[in-house]
Amino acid sequence: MAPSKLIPLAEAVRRFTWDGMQYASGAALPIGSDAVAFGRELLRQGRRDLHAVFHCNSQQLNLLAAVGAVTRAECGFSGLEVFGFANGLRRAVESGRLALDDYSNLAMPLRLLGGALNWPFVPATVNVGSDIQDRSAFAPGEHPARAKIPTVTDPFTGRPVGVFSPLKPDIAAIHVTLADPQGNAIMLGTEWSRYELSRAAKRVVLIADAIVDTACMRQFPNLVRIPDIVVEAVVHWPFAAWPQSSPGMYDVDEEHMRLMNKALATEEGTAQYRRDFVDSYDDLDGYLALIGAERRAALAATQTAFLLDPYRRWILPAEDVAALQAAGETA
Amino acid sequence: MAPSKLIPLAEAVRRFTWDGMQYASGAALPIGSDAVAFGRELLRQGRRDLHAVFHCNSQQLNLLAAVGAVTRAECGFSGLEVFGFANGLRRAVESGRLALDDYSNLAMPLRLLGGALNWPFVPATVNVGSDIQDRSAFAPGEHPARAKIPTVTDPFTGRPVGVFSPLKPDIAAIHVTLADPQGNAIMLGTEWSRYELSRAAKRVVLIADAIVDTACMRQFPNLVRIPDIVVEAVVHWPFAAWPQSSPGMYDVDEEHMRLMNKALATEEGTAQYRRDFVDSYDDLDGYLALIGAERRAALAATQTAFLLDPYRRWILPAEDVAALQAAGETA
Amino acid sequence: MTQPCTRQEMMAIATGREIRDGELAIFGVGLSMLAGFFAQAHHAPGVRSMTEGGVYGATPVGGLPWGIECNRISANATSFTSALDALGCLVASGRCDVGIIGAAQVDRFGNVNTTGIWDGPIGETYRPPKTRLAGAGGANDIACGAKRTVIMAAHERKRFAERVDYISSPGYLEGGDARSRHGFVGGGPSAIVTTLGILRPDPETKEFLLDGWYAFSGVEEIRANTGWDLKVAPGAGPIPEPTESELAALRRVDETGALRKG
Amino acid sequence: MTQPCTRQEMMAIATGREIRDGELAIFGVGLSMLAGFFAQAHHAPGVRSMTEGGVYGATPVGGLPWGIECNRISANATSFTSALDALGCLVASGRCDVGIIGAAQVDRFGNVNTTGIWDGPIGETYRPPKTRLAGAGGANDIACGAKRTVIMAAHERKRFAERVDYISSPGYLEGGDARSRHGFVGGGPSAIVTTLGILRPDPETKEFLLDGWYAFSGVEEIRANTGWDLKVAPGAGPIPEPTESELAALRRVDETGALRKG
Repeated sequence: MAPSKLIPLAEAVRRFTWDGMQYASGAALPIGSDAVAFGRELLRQGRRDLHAVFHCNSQQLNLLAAVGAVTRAECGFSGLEVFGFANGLRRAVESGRLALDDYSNLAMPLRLLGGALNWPFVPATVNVGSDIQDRSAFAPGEHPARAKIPTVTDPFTGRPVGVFSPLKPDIAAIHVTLADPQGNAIMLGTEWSRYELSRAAKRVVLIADAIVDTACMRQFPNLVRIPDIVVEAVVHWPFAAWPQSSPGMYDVDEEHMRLMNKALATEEGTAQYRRDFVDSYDDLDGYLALIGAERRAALAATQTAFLLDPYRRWILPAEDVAALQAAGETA
Repeated sequence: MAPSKLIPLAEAVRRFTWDGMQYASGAALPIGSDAVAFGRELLRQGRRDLHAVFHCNSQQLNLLAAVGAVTRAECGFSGLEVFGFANGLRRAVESGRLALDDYSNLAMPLRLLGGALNWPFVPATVNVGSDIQDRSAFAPGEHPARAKIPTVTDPFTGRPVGVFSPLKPDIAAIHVTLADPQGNAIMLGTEWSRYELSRAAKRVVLIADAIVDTACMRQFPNLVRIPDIVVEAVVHWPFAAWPQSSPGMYDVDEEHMRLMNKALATEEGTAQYRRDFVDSYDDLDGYLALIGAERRAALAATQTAFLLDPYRRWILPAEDVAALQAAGETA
Repeated sequence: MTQPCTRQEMMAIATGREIRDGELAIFGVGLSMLAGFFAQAHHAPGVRSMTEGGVYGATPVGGLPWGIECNRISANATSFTSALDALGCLVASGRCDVGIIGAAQVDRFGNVNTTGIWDGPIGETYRPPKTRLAGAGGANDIACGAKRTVIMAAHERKRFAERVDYISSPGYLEGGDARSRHGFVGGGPSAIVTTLGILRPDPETKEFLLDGWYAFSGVEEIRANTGWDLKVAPGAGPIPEPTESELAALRRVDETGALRKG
Repeated sequence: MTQPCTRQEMMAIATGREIRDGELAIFGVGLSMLAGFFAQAHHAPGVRSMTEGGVYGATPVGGLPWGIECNRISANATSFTSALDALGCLVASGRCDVGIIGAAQVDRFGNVNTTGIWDGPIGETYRPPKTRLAGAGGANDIACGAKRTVIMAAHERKRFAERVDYISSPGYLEGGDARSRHGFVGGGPSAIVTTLGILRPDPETKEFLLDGWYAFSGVEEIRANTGWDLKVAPGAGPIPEPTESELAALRRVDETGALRKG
């Protein structure tokens, strides 16, 4: 049995992140699975000048951008779905503080797949012919932007074909529903592009809502789409995607989604949000208390809870996780 | 609820296959999940001049080639793993009756992925620089074979990069462990390239060892890697991969694997095998009797049987399947 | 007494009518999902729908989903895969029959902008927008790959521009056969359904023409709210009012009344 | 009394010694899997192994697997994915540390043929082989992508050819830096481990030289069974005999005695 990779969130951020890194997360949808808690910890440790690779914006990127911790970003979608525009990201882009290079929601996983496979480029049948191809925030003076989605000649037909550049982020913080201490992970709900990201990133840290015994993985190996061999560390952090949702685990916290996005619309609101919801807790218990027991119970009463039923018997109790985490920290 | 797509095996072959078609199957390993029973039925109905797209050879291709039903084939691997060379395929290739174009086990799923995504080509970081690139059985007079894995210039680096041609087979017969009557499917064990094939093929017929209620799919949607929307028809055929294995369901039948491959080494043996194991049964009951109750019980006593446990409660009894199949046949 | 039909509801019903039974369809979040599931609930029970996240076989429960991974759409799916699967293997591949997309700006040739609003042309240098919007999302992929797309937009003059500030999702580009330059497998937008009526492309020029108006709107109002010189198509006319069964079906789908607030 | 070590067992042990603890490794079916799992059972407990089918975290049970989807290797996996994942994302990407591949023919520069045997050069026209073999399988992908490969082959003159009939999996091609022409991310073969000894490439020319022999073999026998003028490397010498713990570990892995039959 491989040793446990469980470490505390703060330790994961200390070990695996640095200013200026190419940081991928949000490998899920704007209101779904995302390691939002990892982003809060990045801010708590003062990380800055991040190059964010987010398939979609999420409240994590919205917060990181609002605070000014992100200087470059690449996204397929930069809103918050029904919750509207992402005010923090929007302010950063409109002010010119953040260069946001636009792609589509297919282009991003394709670019991650290209990174995962170590390809030199990825064929593009989308994004071509639009301003996504012609405009690059990373090369604003070039119009059309020649290096963003250049063209090759298809040797089979002689036709021009666009190609994307692959992505290989320095680190990916990936939210998963369940992980075992070795780093095998099960995602409930759409993978979005977490599979591709887990192979494309140079290093992967999992943020799991719950830790399960490896016996769970042996019972459901086809569900383990992220195997331990691609994972550096595992962080146990219930409600890690809050205020976003985690299918099988908890619903989106509509009230906090609105409160957060409203706060991020201004400098003052952002500072207040940071005081109240980023710098205000000392540990996981403090974080959970911040959400509140009543609210957590309400969010956990999700209509998708049945999706978790087959795996509940393998969820490790908090004391076992703490013991494994203590072992992982000194490893 | 969508109508049932369950139809009898013979009907599936009648409806969806024709002489000269590009036929994909064997989207699993030489001794694992493959719709071998579909291949037997192709022979029973006298299909010929097939262009076989098999990620790996299997006993199905071995049999189809031995009989002379295949004139062109594309493969990543043409053996039978520990069971040795595939004698039927080997005879067909050595005699020149069958043109076998070689790729690798990565090239084939990449080409299927390219077909699935409707790409003009797929970047090749493998197969280049070897005789796989330089020799083509489909263009034997060309050396090096220019059109098989041609080269483009990577616009990002200026370096030459090989590219594969995508695959879009006319029909794929895909073996799965469990399917519901609408065509949602669960595979236990490695997918190999069944996911990619299910999207690349113009039409997909599932051959399932067991039929489950759709409630099983709603409990385990992350396991449903082949959703009903890409499936034309579902065939219920227990021991469909026999003598190969189906993880969770049954082991490889070592004795029959050897008997079959030995028979396919000669014309006479092939004719005898065809009489005994292809033309000798009238229906599913006859097929199962051919394997024999005792042998089926022994094969089903697999060490992987526990993998099926979470889904057993949803497996439909034979009479329900028959009723649905009767409905599907007239649909 | 039934509450009267709102403009948003009329737009959703008119959009839903564009969906035919048995089609493979992709719906975005919000209005387009309501329109799509209305069609399924009303006249297209066999529509095979998916989200761009790879959620298959699901119908929303408990109200309008907040997003495409929302538990309201994940509670009864038969399959969860991925964005690459849904937008790539099923949409960009050309398999998907119809996609519904939204637009902050749309122009004469059905090009869609959801990326940003600039004060005038962007110019040679790609400068920050005055108002940053949500980006292309999956709409670009749908616009390139779906056999046809239906664009939904609130009909306001500022949104219906002679030329969009930024093409996030290609319509017919400069019109005519301009799409063919890029080898798109998809056919382009077949309709722009708005809060005031329906526009459809001229078969040759691909310029969008007024094809129909609602009981509460008319040619003049629509032309006044369109930023280009909107021509009226031969054969244009009033769009049938919602039937009782249409409205009932829509309101079953829109159980939280998202369309009745606007 | 322990059964004496067979030549096949010696080859498996010598191959297993090439695997280091903690490495990410890919094993094919048959001998290479036995060698790999021997290493894991003996000196490399932390080896992270996979099959080309995307079976992760598994160890064989009940004997040598018949194939890479065999239930004997699928009975205790922690993850099942796909060929594209294992051979693509993990091997062709350059992540995999070491792969073990077999060879029907291998040449002076470590090029491997597993495709077919022709009677002499194929010539300009690609004609059918005299003996069709199993094709490249995943070995080509491993040979292109793994940081290093270890080739296992029975040491017979007909198999150790000046030039293979067909390059199924590239070694160093024509030697020197010929691999760099093709941009392979993998480093090429680090050893050819045979039933008689071990060959390793010259650092510059990449020609394979005799590096070691077993207690039961020697330079002359090996040269006589090699189809090119095999040079002896500086520093070549006898290979340590199997220790008792090595042999015991190997036989626990090879519980059905596949290596003791040959």
